[in-house]
Amino acid sequence: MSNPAPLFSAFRQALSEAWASGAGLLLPIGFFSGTAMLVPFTLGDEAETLAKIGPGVLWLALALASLVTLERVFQADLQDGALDLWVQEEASISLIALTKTLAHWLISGAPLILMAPILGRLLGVPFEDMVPAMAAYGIGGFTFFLWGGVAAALAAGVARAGLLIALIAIPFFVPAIIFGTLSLTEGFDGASILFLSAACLFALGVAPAAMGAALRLAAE
Amino acid sequence: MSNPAPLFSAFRQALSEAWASGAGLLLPIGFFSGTAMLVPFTLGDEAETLAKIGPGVLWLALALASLVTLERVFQADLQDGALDLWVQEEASISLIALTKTLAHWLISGAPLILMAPILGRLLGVPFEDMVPAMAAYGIGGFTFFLWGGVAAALAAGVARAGLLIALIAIPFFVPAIIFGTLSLTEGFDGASILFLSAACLFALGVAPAAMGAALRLAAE
Amino acid sequence: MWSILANPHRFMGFSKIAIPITIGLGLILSAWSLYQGLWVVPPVPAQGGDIARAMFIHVPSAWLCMGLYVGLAGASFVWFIWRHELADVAARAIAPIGAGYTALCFATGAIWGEPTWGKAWRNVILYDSRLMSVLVLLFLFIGYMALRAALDTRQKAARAGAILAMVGLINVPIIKFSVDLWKESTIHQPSSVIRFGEAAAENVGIHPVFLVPLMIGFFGQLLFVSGLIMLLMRAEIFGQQADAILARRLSEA
Amino acid sequence: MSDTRLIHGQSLGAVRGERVLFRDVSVEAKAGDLVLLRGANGTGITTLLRQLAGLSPPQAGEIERSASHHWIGHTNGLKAHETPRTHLQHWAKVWGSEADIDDILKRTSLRRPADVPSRMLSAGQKRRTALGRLKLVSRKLWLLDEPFNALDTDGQAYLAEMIEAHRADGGAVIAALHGAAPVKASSEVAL
Amino acid sequence: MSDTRLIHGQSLGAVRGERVLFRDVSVEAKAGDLVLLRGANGTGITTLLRQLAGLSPPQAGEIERSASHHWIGHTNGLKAHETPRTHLQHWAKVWGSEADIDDILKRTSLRRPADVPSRMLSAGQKRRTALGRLKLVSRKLWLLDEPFNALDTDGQAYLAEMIEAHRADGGAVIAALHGAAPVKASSEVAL
Ligand code: HEM
Ligand SMILES: Nc1ncnc2c1ncn2[C@@H]1O[C@H](COP(=O)(O)OP(=O)(O)OP(=O)(O)O)[C@@H](O)[C@H]1O
Ligand SMILES: Nc1ncnc2c1ncn2[C@@H]1O[C@H](COP(=O)(O)OP(=O)(O)OP(=O)(O)O)[C@@H](O)[C@H]1O
Ligand SMILES: [Mg+2]
Ligand SMILES: [Mg+2]
Repeated sequence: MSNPAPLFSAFRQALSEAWASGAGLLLPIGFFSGTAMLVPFTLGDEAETLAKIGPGVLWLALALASLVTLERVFQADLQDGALDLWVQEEASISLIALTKTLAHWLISGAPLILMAPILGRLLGVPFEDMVPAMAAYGIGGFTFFLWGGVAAALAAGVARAGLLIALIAIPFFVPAIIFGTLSLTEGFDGASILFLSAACLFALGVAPAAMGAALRLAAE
Repeated sequence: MSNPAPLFSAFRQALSEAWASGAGLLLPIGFFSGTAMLVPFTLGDEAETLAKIGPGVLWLALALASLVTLERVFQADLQDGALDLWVQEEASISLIALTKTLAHWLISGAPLILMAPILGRLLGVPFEDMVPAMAAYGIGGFTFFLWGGVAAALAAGVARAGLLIALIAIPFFVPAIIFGTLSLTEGFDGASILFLSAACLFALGVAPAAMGAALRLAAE
Repeated sequence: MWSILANPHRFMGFSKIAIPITIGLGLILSAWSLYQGLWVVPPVPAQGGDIARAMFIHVPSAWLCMGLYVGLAGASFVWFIWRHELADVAARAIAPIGAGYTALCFATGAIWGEPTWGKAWRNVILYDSRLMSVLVLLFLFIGYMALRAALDTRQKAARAGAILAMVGLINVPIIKFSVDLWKESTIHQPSSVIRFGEAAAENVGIHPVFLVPLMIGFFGQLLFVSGLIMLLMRAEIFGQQADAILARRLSEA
Repeated sequence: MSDTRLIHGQSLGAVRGERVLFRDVSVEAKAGDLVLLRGANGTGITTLLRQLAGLSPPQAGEIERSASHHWIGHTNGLKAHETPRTHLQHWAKVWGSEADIDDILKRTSLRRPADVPSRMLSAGQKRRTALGRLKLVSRKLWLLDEPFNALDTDGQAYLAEMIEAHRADGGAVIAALHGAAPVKASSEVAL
Repeated sequence: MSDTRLIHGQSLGAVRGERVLFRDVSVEAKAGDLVLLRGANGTGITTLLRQLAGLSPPQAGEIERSASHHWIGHTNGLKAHETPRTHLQHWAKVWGSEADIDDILKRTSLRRPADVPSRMLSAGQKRRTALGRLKLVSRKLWLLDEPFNALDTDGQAYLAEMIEAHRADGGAVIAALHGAAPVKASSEVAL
């Protein structure tokens, strides 16, 4: 890519799209209140159980955020014809897709990570345990968004395929979830954070090309 | 309502819409696999914890299914102009909305309830505990769909307001979740199942009118 | 380059003869191996006694489900690059069979594991990369089929499916090497038949009493599966005749 | 005269954002009328038509309706999974119509794509499906927003015919239209 | 002659479902040309235009391109949150255009709704915004799918002028169009 202007513009456009759709502010609040209100009711009231599931709930929230956000993004692109315009650009559609994914992760994923310590506190997870975990949430969450983007792009042509997306994406989430969960207990000392980073790098290598191919297909 | 034909047609249309969008088959499979795969990973390995959260996980799945399904239904109705047509019908839009909600609950909610025993088995909940629980899931799940429909109708006019919907609906979910969870331990003997039914009846009384008003507003 | 649309007869002619042979021979070999495994060979106390006989289903199905996924990804690659229609037909036929074998591998492993490890699969799956990656394989197969079913045209279904199948290939080496690379991450036993490098030197192989029926059983299942794939491919090709006629009308012009 | 007046909108007005789109606009349709709504893009024609249909309340003025109406808007009202056939069957049931769907599909030249889901239909085929609704039950008043858009030459001629037949039958049409009209209006309302 | 040929599609064909939409269709545009694609609804005009744009691969035949193009389809390519101004600014940045956005908004009569999000715009205003893209950077070939739809009388005249100016400038236009054309074509391709 000799000319980065299209990528910057795609980034800006995706940022304001995410913001305008309310994902930016509402996503964290929604999950925050949802989790804080529903989880204790459904799971019983023992502090111990809550503390145990707290970190896991956040992984689920991140996984969900990635699916919910990106599905809508690519489907809207298809319906309003913006995808047609992007596909005809010289700039590779793979890089555009990667850029958009990054923007949506920033708006919908990153705030969740920033709220992790507060949520943890609410569920009774010690503050000290949450702060180092944020790195893991960051890397893992971005990995989710990359795979979620592939699934959403694959399903973009299908009428309202929310659950197809989940079905496709979840298997790809698994390594990040495993290493992410392990790294929470291990901290920065263990090997899991390395494996988590490797999973993220792998996704970074493969997902953009797959998203690009899938979006081209959807535009057809 | 002297003439039930519009309601039957609305029901049939909503059924085939839900089916065509893959919600019928994929929703249960998606949640099934999602829950079966992700929950044990994120929540630790002790059988006891799993058994404890199993029933709660199903409540969450039902709540989520109601939000995901109905949001899309009403937003699509707005975008493709079908809402304009319904609003101009003599048949009350409230009843139409109720009928559509029922159809979508049948396609997306009911299969989840039917799968409850299997899911429970997977998470280590004894089979005997799950079967009587299905009645509670049925009543509670329909209540979720009613409130989820209100939130979705309210947010239909707003561009992609997935999380706004969650934010509006979740508070209304709480009573059903509380009584539902309680009734799981109490069985049919306790008062909770009665309170749960009361919550459902209340929703049945209030939600259709609210949906109707919200949809009229969205069509404007 | 020959494509199925240009020359469907070659595959049809070959498969017509090959299907009864592979399926018949495969069934005979599998049956013999199962008979040996379930009734003739001695029980292995270290592996749970009689329950270890599950090996004669578990191990062939484990190898086959990985092999079938590689086949799926390979066929997808061939179709994606060269648009060789036969490859897509093959990919489509492989998916349900692969899903079946993966489920079989997981189910037999789970049944075997409960008494042998003293733990149910759901209690160890979090930390067990082997169990996990096999489960992922199952969902990849299912996701592949669901994706294809959801798309309108066969061409689109083929392309979308191929992208998914190729991306998912990464899971196969994870399955294979999970026991050797991350030993602490699984309680599954390490490879004892197909081994590489350090792993090969470390642990003892499997006794010929078991190995011979096992390998023959695997071979039988392999034959059976290839026959089954060809059978499904034939059915698919018959269904596609209409498409082929259309395409020919288009290119004749 | 006044007993054949099917709709009468008096001194209607609309505000969008901080802008008055139009005010003091009156529209009236009697049996046999074809009223064309005319104006530049964005002057509020669609807004006015939606007020007449009862879709949005007028921010000023009043509307008297004395007949039922058919509505065809910018969007066609087709669900993505519906085919022309299932769409027409659905509304036939809702409206208790006994109309012969196959005949309607034939007349609107939709026999070939009759069973193709609407998300794969061409723009003109979607519009034709929506026009098919007009034939399901007879209603005195038709409210049409740029109905000729996306139709091919034959389609436009056919719609013009339909409109003429409807007027001859004692019906009335209020239509938004840009450019040259393929039908002769009895009156025009300019915004 | 052949050095001014901007695009050449030879013996193109398309299949949808079990139906051959068209086959052996050839389209060619040289500098100064206006090629109109004509045919009944659903004959595949949009499909052909998408093949020419490289959006979908032709199922038969070949396409040679020797110029860059602008695309305006049935959908306008506007995101719901974009206003006419931000939409044009966005594509100006992508294409490295120095064009004066305010001037384009003025010429397309979009000054008033320049800052209204597209989901609230009227049909014609959305189409005008999309037409504005043609003015951002100069590209030899324009591919337009029913571009006159939804435009008011002034808008149609303005677009016809734009097309003439572009042709005079050595550009070429391939457009799908139903009914009477407000522009004079140099050639027509019937499907
Ligand atoms: C759900 C649980 C299980 C799963 C998903 C599973 C999966 C697999 C897979 C994928 C292979 C092929 C590995 C390769 O070729 O390297 C395999 C091989 C094998 N498994 Fe399992 N397994 C499970 C449980 C068990 C249990 C409980 C035992 C016995 C204690 C067992 C014994 C074996 C043996 C002996 C092999 C052959 C090893 C070799 O490759 O030489 N498995 N299993
Ligand atoms: N929130 C808002 N702020 C400012 N203007 C708005 C707002 N919402 C809508 N508008 C304006 O209201 C008008 C809506 O007009 P309407 O859709 O009725 O146009 P129309 O006359 O049908 O035009 P067309 O011929 O293009 O279809 C547009 O000019 C639009 O820009
Ligand atoms: N899966 C399918 N099965 C059968 N027919 C299909 C399928 N998908 C698309 N079609 C048909 O392909 C055609 C697509 O045509 P296209 O959109 O190119 O039409 P068009 O010539 O642009 O028409 P219009 O003038 O109405 O815009 C339509 O006739 C549609 O019914
Ligand atoms: Mg309008
Ligand atoms: Mg078209």
